Amino acid sequence: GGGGAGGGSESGGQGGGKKQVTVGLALSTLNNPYFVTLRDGAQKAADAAGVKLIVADAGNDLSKQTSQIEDFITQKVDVIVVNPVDSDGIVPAVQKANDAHIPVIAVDRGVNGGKVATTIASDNVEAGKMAAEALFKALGGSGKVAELEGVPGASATRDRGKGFDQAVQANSGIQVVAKQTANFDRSQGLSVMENILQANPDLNGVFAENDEMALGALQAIKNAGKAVKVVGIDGTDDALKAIKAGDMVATVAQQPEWMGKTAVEDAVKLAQGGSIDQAFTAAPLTLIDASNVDQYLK
Amino acid sequence: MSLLQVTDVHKRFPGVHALKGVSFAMEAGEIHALMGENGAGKSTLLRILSGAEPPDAGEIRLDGRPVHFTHPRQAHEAGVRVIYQEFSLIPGLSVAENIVLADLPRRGWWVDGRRVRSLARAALERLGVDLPLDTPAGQLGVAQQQLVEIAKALHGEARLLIMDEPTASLTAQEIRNLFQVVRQLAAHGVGVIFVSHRLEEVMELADRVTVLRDGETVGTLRVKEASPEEVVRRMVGRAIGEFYPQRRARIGRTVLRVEGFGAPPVVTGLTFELREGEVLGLAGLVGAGRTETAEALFGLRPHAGAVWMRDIAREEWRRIPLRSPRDAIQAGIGYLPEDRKQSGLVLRLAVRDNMTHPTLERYLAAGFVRRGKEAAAVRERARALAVRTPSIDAVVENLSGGNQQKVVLGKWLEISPRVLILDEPTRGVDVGAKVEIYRLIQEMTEQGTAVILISSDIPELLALSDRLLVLRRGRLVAEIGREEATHERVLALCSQGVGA
Amino acid sequence: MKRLHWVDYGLVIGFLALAGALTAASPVFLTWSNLMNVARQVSINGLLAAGETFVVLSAGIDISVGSTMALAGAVVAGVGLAHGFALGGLAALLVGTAVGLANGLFVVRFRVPAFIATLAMLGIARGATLIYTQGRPISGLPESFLFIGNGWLGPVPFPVVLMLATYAAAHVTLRYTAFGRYVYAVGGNARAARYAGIHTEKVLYAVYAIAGFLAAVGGIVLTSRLASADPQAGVGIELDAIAAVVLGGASLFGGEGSVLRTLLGALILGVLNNGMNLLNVSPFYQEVIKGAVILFAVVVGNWRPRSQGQFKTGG
Amino acid sequence: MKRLHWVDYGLVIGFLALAGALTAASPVFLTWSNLMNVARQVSINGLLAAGETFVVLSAGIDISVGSTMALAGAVVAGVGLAHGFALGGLAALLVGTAVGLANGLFVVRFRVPAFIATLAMLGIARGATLIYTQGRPISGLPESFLFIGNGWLGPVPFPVVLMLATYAAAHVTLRYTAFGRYVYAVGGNARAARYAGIHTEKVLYAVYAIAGFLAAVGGIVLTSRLASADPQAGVGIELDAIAAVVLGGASLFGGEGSVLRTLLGALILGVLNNGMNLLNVSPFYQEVIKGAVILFAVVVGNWRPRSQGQFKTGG
Ligand SMILES: Nc1ncnc2c1ncn2[C@@H]1O[C@H](COP(=O)(O)OP(=O)(O)OP(=O)(O)O)[C@@H](O)[C@H]1O
Ligand SMILES: Nc1ncnc2c1ncn2[C@@H]1O[C@H](COP(=O)(O)OP(=O)(O)OP(=O)(O)O)[C@@H](O)[C@H]1O
Ligand SMILES: [Mg+2]
Ligand SMILES: [Mg+2]
Repeated sequence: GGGGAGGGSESGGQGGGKKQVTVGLALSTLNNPYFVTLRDGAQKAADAAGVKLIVADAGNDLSKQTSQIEDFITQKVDVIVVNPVDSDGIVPAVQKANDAHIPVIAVDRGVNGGKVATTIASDNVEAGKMAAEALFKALGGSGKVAELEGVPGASATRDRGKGFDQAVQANSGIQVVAKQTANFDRSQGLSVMENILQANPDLNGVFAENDEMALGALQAIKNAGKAVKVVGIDGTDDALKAIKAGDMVATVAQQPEWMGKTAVEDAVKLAQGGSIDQAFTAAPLTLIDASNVDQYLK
Repeated sequence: MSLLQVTDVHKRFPGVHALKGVSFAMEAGEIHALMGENGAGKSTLLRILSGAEPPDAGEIRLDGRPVHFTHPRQAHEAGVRVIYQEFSLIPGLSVAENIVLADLPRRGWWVDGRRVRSLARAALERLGVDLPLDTPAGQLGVAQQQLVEIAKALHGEARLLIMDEPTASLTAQEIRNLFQVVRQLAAHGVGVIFVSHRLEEVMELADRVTVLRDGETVGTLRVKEASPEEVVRRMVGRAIGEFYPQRRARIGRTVLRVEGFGAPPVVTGLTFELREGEVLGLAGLVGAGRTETAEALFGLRPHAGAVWMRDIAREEWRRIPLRSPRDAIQAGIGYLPEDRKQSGLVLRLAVRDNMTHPTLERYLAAGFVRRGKEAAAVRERARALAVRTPSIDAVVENLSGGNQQKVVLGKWLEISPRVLILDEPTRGVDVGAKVEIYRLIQEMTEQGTAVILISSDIPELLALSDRLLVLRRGRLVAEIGREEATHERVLALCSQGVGA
Repeated sequence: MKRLHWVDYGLVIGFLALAGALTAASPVFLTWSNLMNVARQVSINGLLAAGETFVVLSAGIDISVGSTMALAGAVVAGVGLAHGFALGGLAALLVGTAVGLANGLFVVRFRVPAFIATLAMLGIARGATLIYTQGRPISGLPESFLFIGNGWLGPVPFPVVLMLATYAAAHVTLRYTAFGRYVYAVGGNARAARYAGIHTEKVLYAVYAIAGFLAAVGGIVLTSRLASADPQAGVGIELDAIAAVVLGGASLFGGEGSVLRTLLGALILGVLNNGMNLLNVSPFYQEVIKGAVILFAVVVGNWRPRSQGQFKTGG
Repeated sequence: MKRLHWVDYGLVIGFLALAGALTAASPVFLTWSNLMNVARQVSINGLLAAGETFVVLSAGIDISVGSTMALAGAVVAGVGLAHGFALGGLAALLVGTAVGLANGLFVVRFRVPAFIATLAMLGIARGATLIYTQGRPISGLPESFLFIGNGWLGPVPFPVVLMLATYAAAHVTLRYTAFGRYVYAVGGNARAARYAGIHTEKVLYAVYAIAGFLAAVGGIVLTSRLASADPQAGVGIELDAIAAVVLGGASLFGGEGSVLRTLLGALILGVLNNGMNLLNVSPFYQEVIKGAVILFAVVVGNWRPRSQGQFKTGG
């Protein structure tokens, strides 16, 4: 379907010069320190380049994110950076931006349709696999393991869970005794872990699909006086501290700050009439454990 | 063949055996009164006849055929029309819609708004009243709401018209109109069941009267052959001596002075005094502003002018603030509102809670309510007032209307008021209880309480009041002493210049 | 319904004040394209809120509408891909209506408080959605289906047309049909409604069924709009739907309110979200400002001559 | 309050049936350590639900408790780290109470429907939390502070003791103080309460303040339990708190219910979550089963001799 009324010509970006460049950043959520960090990276890059950054928080609601992108289009931002709530569901919104000739950059998660100038993303499946393998290694290749899942049906839940499953299949000594959701939430991570420990007092390891749940699980394990090994994903400050303290085995850092920064830098390039040759930039995944945690701790 | 034949109907509620084998019969075209004390089971019986509640046992025949109504709809379709004692209007629907709700005229899917209004207007005209058809029923005053309830029952073709205390909040004129309509219906073969606590109404209107006592039928009398005393004796199981008590309170010093008082914009410019042990009657038609005056005196609505009370301890006049009912209560003023269900009671709470709401602080020890002490006081009060309830922890909602009224009265007696305002205190109260209430008023005034009595029952007002103030359209039009006050005079003063 | 007069008036003032402020603050706000944008964004919550209005008027509450929407959205995609979208749409509407009827069953037949019955249903429908979709979005929907959520009828987006038609129908139903009057009656005084011969149970079944049906319509629109069915769609949206209803002046105690004012409530919420984005308010401040503006709008809307409704408290 | 008898009875049966089933299904369920585990998990929602009971009894509703909890939890951590945890705790309690009073202000003074007033507050308090924490958890809390959430008093976790003490106090307040009785009066019939000389406004202020205060206590416990203040804590928990209240048989129409039954409601919800985890039920099925079990418990709990409360619908 065609766009609304109003031709976009009068505000078309005639190169750089005096015109203020505006970048719209549509984040899936700010409920999570990971995305707050991503935003901070984006903000730094925007400040450095002297462009205006508009941030929208969708609260993990796809239709809200779609609306926010529509609002960006209405405002005629120069570039939209989207961190989709869902890679499939965001396609129509991206197509609307395409129709309005506003370039789109995907960050952290890809977009499965429409035209995207570039994608800067980390591979969640790979992250899940890396974290799981770090756990299995720490367990010596065998033991009883619980998986703490994120919000059921969310894309990070699916992808990280898929990576975990792949790692489990490759490790015959690992027995998954519990698979429960704690909705990416620390307090639920705590409660659910407490319950899992009741049912499985001989548990050896926990794979948490994010660091928040891992930290909650850690608290439960500590309270129960158990020695259960925990891994998480994201590389948040609290997780790094826990690794440093020897409580947590490892986390997989996806470097949200770098992604935010790179995305905005690319956006500025596009807005100034430049182009980006690389269609996909994989954000480096780093396994952080006791051996290298000092490098990342601020 | 009788129009209605009720045989051995039983009904139990948890803790209450409300009907213990009620039987009676009535003919088409007959006006049949049901009488009985508060809680005798009249409303329960009528709810069973109207399909609102199933009987536990017994048989009901309409036109000779046994009927088993499981929903009021079926009774309605069989031509049964009911005026319930409980508030049965939909506050958000218009007057017209309320009147025709049971069979909304339709054209296909649509409600036929024009016919709704014309049918409703017809029903109201039959009753000789004029009400705004499009106003939501919730916005009307109690009296007007009652008229709507009646109009609701008059709409459509009735075989059997059941009226549970329809006159309780009506004026004399409205009652006259209603009776006329009822007689016309009866003349056209409609059977009418009429419940009222006003004996003179029953004697005037009914052909026969069936008396209920404690859930049992005591008997059926022909009104022409029965004397009022006989009916009352059957009802309460004994003769009631003097109906109205002899006024013999000693009237003392002035306790309350009201100057330039008003409840703007309805009432203005009231100046009067009230003395210890005195009963001051407020007469007026519906809408004259008596309730508003009372509410303003009780701090429920903003007032104009000043209210002074004599400070007992220091023998001096003190101007009392009336920002809220609390202020009024603190000054020793109590108020029994005219609408007990909406203003007088928290229906879902127990007798105990309702009775001690204004006085709870009295039962506190170290901040906690001493429930034992509270219970003892409430039990005592309930006994003194002869409240018929399974226990003081019974929910007020389940008490019969008259007993609810006694609970409200008990609440105000608890504060030992210096001034007690009674707004229609005997509305819906049985003869026995009425006498009780009169006796209570008598006792209170003997102890020096001053009473302001609002009543639309003029004989009652005349018999009880030492002095009468007549209000008309929010103004004081006359003050008359006990001796000069006659029914005709009061009525004339009330209605002078007020268009019918 | 004279008494509602002031509510009407006040809310309209609140709305106009808000729109005026946004027009002054943002040059794009008052453009046709942005207004249609807002209207389209409002349409889904608008559909849910229309159904919720019936339930609230009947003195009930339905907090399962978000889950029902997600379930119906998944069904239209799943069945649609397998058997065509005509059948898919039909199946989704049936499922939504069935969920609503189940709510009605528990409320009416088993006397479960509406809040609890629909809370349970919120979980059940969400779980059913996850099971049906295996927790994955269903995408790859054909272009033809996308018209419902993204198409235009002349200058107006199709979902907006759908929403407006729904409101027109709901308004007419509530005001001019016997059923509509019965909804007010049951909500205003259930006992009196029964005494007047109204089959209150049927009315209650119907209002929950309507809420479920409209949630399903919302789900179809949403799936089409996103070109995929998201199993996590509509989490928490019940609060928005109820907010629109109550903001529109309906009483949670039943019997009072109007569906047109619900639309106004939904529009206020939508305009507020749109305005925040247009003005680039920092996300952390958005919630604060939104809350403050809602309070302000209601307080302004509540202003009325003294001595009316003085005993109204609570929710 | 005799009439509530059957509700009591039924709910206890529902609860025992649930517990019995879990005992049969899982060998660990009926162990002291698991029971204490459940009790501790229930404690936070339990605290919120206790406050919510006051509001619901007064015929109001407070959906801001989750945000208030998060705000207070952030305040105790932030102020605590800067000025010590005694001051931190005090500040958190003050903030919670202030939020409650603000709710009361809007409900009473400006006659904003409770749902809307507290919905706005839900946003405002959440925004304030995000602003205060900059969207990041506040961690690094000292061991001494962690006792509140994780310590034990003999064989019982400290949060459980706190919760039980709160319920005891709430019960005594509601049953044995004038204020408590006024709450029922205001909720049952605000008009009649006013006519009886009760300062209904003060009562309403107080109930919202209590809800805010107890939400703050919950926030302190939560922060201590997690050893960090999460700005996103308690999103959506208001539904759980209200669910506990209504599951406990309180009417959303006010004036009816008891805080002890709220505790039972909260326990049912907690046991249900625990049981799901113990039995390792697939997350997709959990919601379905939870919903079904809640319905079942209420239907069982609702069973009573015929002819009582037949006009109760909605709510
Ligand atoms: N739903 C109920 N639950 C419990 N008890 C009830 C219920 N309805 C009525 N009762 C009891 O049944 C008895 C009969 O009540 P009913 O209302 O029929 O009396 P009544 O004769 O109409 O009295 P009144 O003249 O005061 O209206 C009373 O004791 C009353 O408390
Ligand atoms: N909520 C209301 N809204 C509008 N008008 C009202 C309302 N309540 C009462 N009125 C009107 O105020 C007037 C006074 O009411 P009311 O009938 O109580 O008068 P009154 O003088 O107390 O007479 P009585 O005591 O005989 O009923 C009436 O005209 C009534 O219709
Ligand atoms: Mg009666
Ligand atoms: Mg009056």
